Amino acid sequence: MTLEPLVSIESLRVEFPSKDEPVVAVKDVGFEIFPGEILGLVGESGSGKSVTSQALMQLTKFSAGQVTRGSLNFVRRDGSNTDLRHADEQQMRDIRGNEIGMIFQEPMVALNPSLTIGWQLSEGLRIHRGLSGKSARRRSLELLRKVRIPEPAQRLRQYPHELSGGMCQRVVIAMALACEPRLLIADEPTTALDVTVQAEILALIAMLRRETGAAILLITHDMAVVAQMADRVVVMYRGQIVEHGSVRQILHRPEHDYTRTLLAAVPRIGEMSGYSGPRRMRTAGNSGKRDKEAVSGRERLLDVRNLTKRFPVRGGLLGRTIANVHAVEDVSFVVNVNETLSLVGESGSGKSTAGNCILRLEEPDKGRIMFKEHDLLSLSRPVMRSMRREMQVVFQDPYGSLNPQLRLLDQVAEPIRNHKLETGTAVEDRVASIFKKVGMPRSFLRRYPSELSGGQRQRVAIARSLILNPSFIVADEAVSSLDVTIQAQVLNLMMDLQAELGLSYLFISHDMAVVERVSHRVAVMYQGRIVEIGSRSSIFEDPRHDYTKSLLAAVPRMNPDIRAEAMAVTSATVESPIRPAGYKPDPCRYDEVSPDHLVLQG
Amino acid sequence: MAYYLRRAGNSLLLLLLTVSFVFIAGRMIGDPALNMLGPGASEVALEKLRRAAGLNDPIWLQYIRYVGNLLTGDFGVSYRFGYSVLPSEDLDEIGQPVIDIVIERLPATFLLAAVAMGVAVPLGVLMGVVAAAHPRSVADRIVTIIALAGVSVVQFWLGLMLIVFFAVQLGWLPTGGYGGFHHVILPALTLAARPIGRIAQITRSAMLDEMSKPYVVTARAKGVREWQIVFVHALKNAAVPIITMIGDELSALLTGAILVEKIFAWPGIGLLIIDSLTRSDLPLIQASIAVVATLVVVVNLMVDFSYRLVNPRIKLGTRA
Amino acid sequence: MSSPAVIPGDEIAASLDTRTTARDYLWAIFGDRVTLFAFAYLVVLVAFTVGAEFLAPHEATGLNLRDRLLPPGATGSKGAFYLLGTDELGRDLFSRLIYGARVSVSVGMLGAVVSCFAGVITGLTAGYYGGLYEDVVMRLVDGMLSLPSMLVALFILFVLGGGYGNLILVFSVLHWMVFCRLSRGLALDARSATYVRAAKALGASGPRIVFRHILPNVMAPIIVLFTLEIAILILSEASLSFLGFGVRPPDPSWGLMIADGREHIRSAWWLVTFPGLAIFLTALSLNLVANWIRAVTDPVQRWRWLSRDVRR
Amino acid sequence: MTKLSRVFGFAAISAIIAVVVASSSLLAAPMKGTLVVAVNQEPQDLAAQGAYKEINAPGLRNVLETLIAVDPVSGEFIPVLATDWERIDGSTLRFTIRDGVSFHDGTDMSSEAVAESINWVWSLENAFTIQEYAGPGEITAAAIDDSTVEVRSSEPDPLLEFRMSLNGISSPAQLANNPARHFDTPVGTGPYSFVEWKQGQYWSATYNADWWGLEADDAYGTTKPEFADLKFVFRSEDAARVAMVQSGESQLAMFPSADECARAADEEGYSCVTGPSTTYLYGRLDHSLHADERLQDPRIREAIFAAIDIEGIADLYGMASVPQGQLGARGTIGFNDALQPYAYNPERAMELLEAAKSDGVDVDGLKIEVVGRDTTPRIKPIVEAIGAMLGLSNIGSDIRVQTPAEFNPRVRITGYSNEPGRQMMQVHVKQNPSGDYGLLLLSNYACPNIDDPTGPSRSSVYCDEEFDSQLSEALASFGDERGERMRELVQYVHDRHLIVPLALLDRGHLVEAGLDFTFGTDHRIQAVYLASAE
Repeated sequence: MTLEPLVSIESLRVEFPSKDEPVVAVKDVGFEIFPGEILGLVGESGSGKSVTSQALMQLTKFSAGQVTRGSLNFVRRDGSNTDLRHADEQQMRDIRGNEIGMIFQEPMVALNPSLTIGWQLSEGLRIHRGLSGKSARRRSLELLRKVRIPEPAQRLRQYPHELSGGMCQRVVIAMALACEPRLLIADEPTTALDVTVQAEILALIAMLRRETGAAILLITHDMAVVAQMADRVVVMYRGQIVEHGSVRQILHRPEHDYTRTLLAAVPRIGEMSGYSGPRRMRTAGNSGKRDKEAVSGRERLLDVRNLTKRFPVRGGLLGRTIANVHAVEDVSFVVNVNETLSLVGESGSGKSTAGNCILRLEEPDKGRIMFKEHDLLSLSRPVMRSMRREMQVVFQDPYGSLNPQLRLLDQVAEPIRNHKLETGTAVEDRVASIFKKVGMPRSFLRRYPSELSGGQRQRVAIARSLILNPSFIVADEAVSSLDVTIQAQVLNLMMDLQAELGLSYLFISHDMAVVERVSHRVAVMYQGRIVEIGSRSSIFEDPRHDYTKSLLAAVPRMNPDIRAEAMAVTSATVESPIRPAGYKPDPCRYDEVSPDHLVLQG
Repeated sequence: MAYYLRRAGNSLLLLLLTVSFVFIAGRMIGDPALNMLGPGASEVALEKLRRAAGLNDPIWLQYIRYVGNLLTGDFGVSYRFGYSVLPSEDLDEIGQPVIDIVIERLPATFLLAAVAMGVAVPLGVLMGVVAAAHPRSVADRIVTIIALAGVSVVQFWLGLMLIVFFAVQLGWLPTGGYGGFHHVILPALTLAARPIGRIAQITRSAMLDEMSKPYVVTARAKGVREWQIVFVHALKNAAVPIITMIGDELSALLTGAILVEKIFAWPGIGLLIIDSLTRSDLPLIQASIAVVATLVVVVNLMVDFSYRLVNPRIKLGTRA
Repeated sequence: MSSPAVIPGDEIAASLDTRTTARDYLWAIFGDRVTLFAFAYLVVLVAFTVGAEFLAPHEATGLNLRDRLLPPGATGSKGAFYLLGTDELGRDLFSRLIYGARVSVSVGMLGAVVSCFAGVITGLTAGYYGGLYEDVVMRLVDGMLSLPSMLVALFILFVLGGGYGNLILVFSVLHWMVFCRLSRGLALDARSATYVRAAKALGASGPRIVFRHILPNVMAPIIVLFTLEIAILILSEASLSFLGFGVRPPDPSWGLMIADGREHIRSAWWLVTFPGLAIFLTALSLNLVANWIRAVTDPVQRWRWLSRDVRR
Repeated sequence: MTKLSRVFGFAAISAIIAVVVASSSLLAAPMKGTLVVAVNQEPQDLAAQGAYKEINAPGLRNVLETLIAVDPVSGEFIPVLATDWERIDGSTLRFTIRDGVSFHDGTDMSSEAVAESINWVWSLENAFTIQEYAGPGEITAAAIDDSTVEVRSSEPDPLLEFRMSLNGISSPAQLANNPARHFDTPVGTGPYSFVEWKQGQYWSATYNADWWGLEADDAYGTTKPEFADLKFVFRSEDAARVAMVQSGESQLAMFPSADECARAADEEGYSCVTGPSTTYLYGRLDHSLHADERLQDPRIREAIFAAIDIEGIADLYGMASVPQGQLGARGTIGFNDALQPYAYNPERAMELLEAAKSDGVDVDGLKIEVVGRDTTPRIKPIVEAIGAMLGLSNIGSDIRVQTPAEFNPRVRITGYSNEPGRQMMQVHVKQNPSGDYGLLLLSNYACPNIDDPTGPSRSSVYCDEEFDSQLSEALASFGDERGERMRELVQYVHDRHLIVPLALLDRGHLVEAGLDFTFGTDHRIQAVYLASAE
């Protein structure tokens, strides 16, 4: 390109003070952004990609970060070239929101909850354009239309909590665009959103780039998003740039080892056709070799029938139930021995509630759960507690699921103590052996959770769930918050354990690509119901329900030839699962399109 | 609306329980007539007061009568002149209705509370905001120390010191009593020390909380000036805990001004309570406590109501 | 103490999450002069309270009418040295302050301990188990919290009579709700925390979850509240004793000493000034310590407090 | 401060600090503005019966007047609303009513009105607190003619004149029309008429231009009140009253502490005037009634008395003198000059205890409960000091300061019987304005009749038939015989170590410079006794 770069960053170094020595979050980072391009800044957590973008806005200083070296040259609208590292606050205020706009990861919290949408939208206009009253309102409306928000006039009077997440993100985008900035920084703009909403927002951003001509710095951890959006890509790892180039070059001919590892670890949807069972993930130096594979049995382990769970919404003078959230509605499925059934769906679809009900962490309202020979719902609490030896759970949040105040040994040993299975040194030996199984050194037994990384924590959580030799594990978004390379390792661990120990998993996830990789069978949930259930291949290769289809279509592909612009920009309205108190839903009826492949009627 | 009805219902129940507790406990402290008239009183005088006040009836009958009267807004009459009642045997005809006595004292207490809060709220909020806007700065340190000093000081001690210094040594202000504006300054300052401290503390921590939220970064990214972020964006969101604290402190002022009113001879409800306690004037004690409890309930309702004004997210009546 | 907004939270998490050792806390105390002073004051106070018999230069009771109302630093008739002067019965004020600390501090401590125990147990169980039990407890708590507490305290003491034991009783009855409300909220948060759900799924019993899993994780705010409550109770004790409804002579308490000394407020200023200062410094120190505990246990703020190279 | 108090004798005193130069004294003195008096307590009521009380009386006598009064300087009875009076017999007094006096409500003060007012106040039916000064008989009054009222006691009553100096005369028209207001709106005949009572703050009165004293040549006081208005401001904090005078907010402050009174000597703007009062501080040791039997042992009682340093107590109280082994002051009818104060002698106390111990009395187990009521001024240091003094003589003690609710029931008969084996020493402050030992002996030493619930007081703990019969004779006697009998009884109770008199209290007032204040042993504050210093 012969164009002058809009931004050129040179040998940037950012430090944060900490307990002992300052932490260097970013070192020796340099790249350029050209007008009108989308530059993808990719990296896993801790790679320094967000800090880099914040340094550009001088926002790091508010969190004690210091730019200790380098320059951040930015070509302003009037053509002058400013080093943003040395710009004073006055200049920065003039640039922020005016010449550089910013979009954030979590739209719900990025908006001020106590100010109306209209007020927040027009604030930038008031500051930078001196608009007020009618003209600001007119411009706000215009912006909302531009980001394709339905009923924009009404939105102006609303507060953020009255809008859905996708809608909020559109507002944030509108805000960032208000003063027609020359650079838009989008920091993980879709990470907190459901996959269908993500597709819409990505399409919107791509379209706006075309309309406004603004350059976009897209920060993300998701290679597929980069593939669909970016023109050029910068890959960061531990505060440094490891590779940069055009999107095709990075995806097809990665040069750096880290980039290769990263790309290898990403599950790609559709690459499982032809396989029947789950398949290990590729990790560095391992292209997915098949060793032991879990072959699902035909013997029933868990049989869930007509499971229903509603949460009452109380109100009125006496706090009566005025409505119900139908979280799980007439759900039935079977999990066989040594099989992985995935429950897949977007947020609010009831998949986690279903998992909790099976473990009786929530008490279901209706239904029957047969586990082996036991009707779980008829068991008394103490008996149920002892049943938990057989069925265990791994939760999503590796930081929250371990008690920060207990040593790992005590945490993992706790089930043994709860069930009074072993005493004395036998306990520690048993914990050590399970630690070995999940690939953790024995020396970690005396550590506290805070001394572990996220992946290590999740291994400990798995170890804890395995200590009682259960036959069934509910994995509730067990890998969702892990970086993709770690995620691959943990998934492999889980699959290995399944093959070795004959475990059955109920794998709850929103990530279609991961689900495709690990499942024998898949159930798609929407609004509390299972809309389609069947073998993995029938769901992924022959989806029948509209929702399943749209879900699959929305998953971003690792293919730079499929551009986000092609997606629909309009937002689908999501139906609320809240029904008035007396509402009687129809029972679920299914069409059997092929053996074991059921699709919800209607 | 339903929420307020439910709250009001709860509050009424609470008030009834409070009054009942005070009534029954008050009957447990021996002979109210003897406490009122002192050990030198003759049996005839005692008996007369007991008869007139209905103290000879069984306690449940007294209680039913008392609650029955309460429903008609009748809190009874003060024992104060009770011993001297004649020709009528009936205290009600001649005694002063206690509710009138209590209500007569309210304006003084309100004035004191209003001035104290009028000083404390703006000052406390401002101090808290300044401290939160520059965390760990010298200003923050000073605010923190002042705030902590305000909550740590013994009110009556501070009052005594202020009297000695401002009223006696300098002679700038009166030592106490009720009258013009200059009378209210010292007691109000004494009372304001604690709310200033507590409001500054809560404002500071609520503001720090808010200033760390992503929407502040959004605002910064929009190019909003820092002081606007502080006062417009963050302060409004920090308002709920601040208002709660203000409500708490206002309640405390209405009930806890006893010491300050005593020291400054401020004829408010606190002074009345301490006087009626030393005189064992049970109907007056009951009415004072009931009125103060009602005030606290009203303050709490006002606080609840103002939540809604400042925070659109709060839907009253929904329970988490 | 501004928190690190959006960024460093996870990006520099690794360095922040290393476990804090006792040495770090000690370092943090010494790094902060004000907090150090507060800690030192409290340590000295506790030492005096425990060892009053050995540390007080004179007796707290007794009588020495010849040495009445001597100013600070005076030497008495028998050559006795009075650091802070004497009171109207000729008793050494400094010694009385030390013995008074025993009463004032122990009333505050015991009141806080009893109400803390009662409140934390009811609050944690109510928050964790929920249901009707929680409803009943929280109704009671809300109701009692909206009572004018100073007034009710006065009234109960009016009925029961003042004194050491009754004062502690009244404090416990009127302050347990504060702990209950806090710990119920904490338990409510913790109940939905993943580690608690995990513990439950692993077959831990209710009491085990409440006291082994939840309690250690919510100790910090409870300790902070406990510290603040001691300060509040010491101040309340002073107020109630001043009004004549609190501690009774011959127990020397600081509030009582101010009440007694106020008659001599101009001629013997030390009688009112020193007990007032003692209460003030004690409450201030407790508040400072509570502030500090809050700061170092707050995951957002702690790293700054424990940081060794950020000069304060 | 003790030095100060000793300067003054029993007779009422005036003290002056004159700083003001009376440059305008030649002109007719114009009325000054408001006299603000800081009083220590809010009155319980302002009824006519309350005019006897110290807490009501300091101001109430400006509005309500009595038939006769005690002259603050001479201590003699002087005419007020009665111009003359004579004793008809042991139980009858006849008063000549001043002519042309009208109440503040405009009604005439007729003899009927006076009689009605007296009957109202002293009615047994009404049972007002003034009954604590009632004599042996029931007091009634009747109008004999337009100018004469006869007051009669149903039993011979040597102190009837004294009783008639206690009760205020108020308008009977008010009693008829609006009895409820009688208690908070006094309608009298005095130099000031009542204006308002702001509860919790003050009560006030304004100059009565129609006051009879402006013309009468036998009127009391300066006869020409200098202030246009009076305002009695309630300030229970001692320091606050002092501060009011210091800051000029008030011209007069009642009862400063001994400290403040002493400091006033160095102040320019005000001074402290002190004088004796009829108030005394004493300790009553449990005796016959339900008391621990060790306390019947005369050695133990004497030991306890010997252990108490009375001089030290008086000194500690401040503005007080040491009583001469008896409750009254010199000049009281029945005062026994031969008595000596109980001597402070710890050695003797310990000897007595040893002696008792060798007779098998459990001396070491003694635990004297020294109790005061927390409403009594300065009670805490007194009680603590007594406890400490007993300790120095190896007598076990327990000190308590109790609320009236706790204390009052314990000092009545029911209290004794509820606490068998009690070893209490009650510490009280009381006054005896009658100038006669009769009331003192009756209320403090007469055996209370447990079965009879009537009668003025039952807080005595002493039962001695011999003493009781002699007392009843003494009470009915007149003149020198009365004095002689009383003196014997005073000696009798002194020897039995029943009550230890601890202090005779002086009272003081802070007065603005330039004011001359005359007051008597009752320490009432009447505007007519306040004048600009010449």
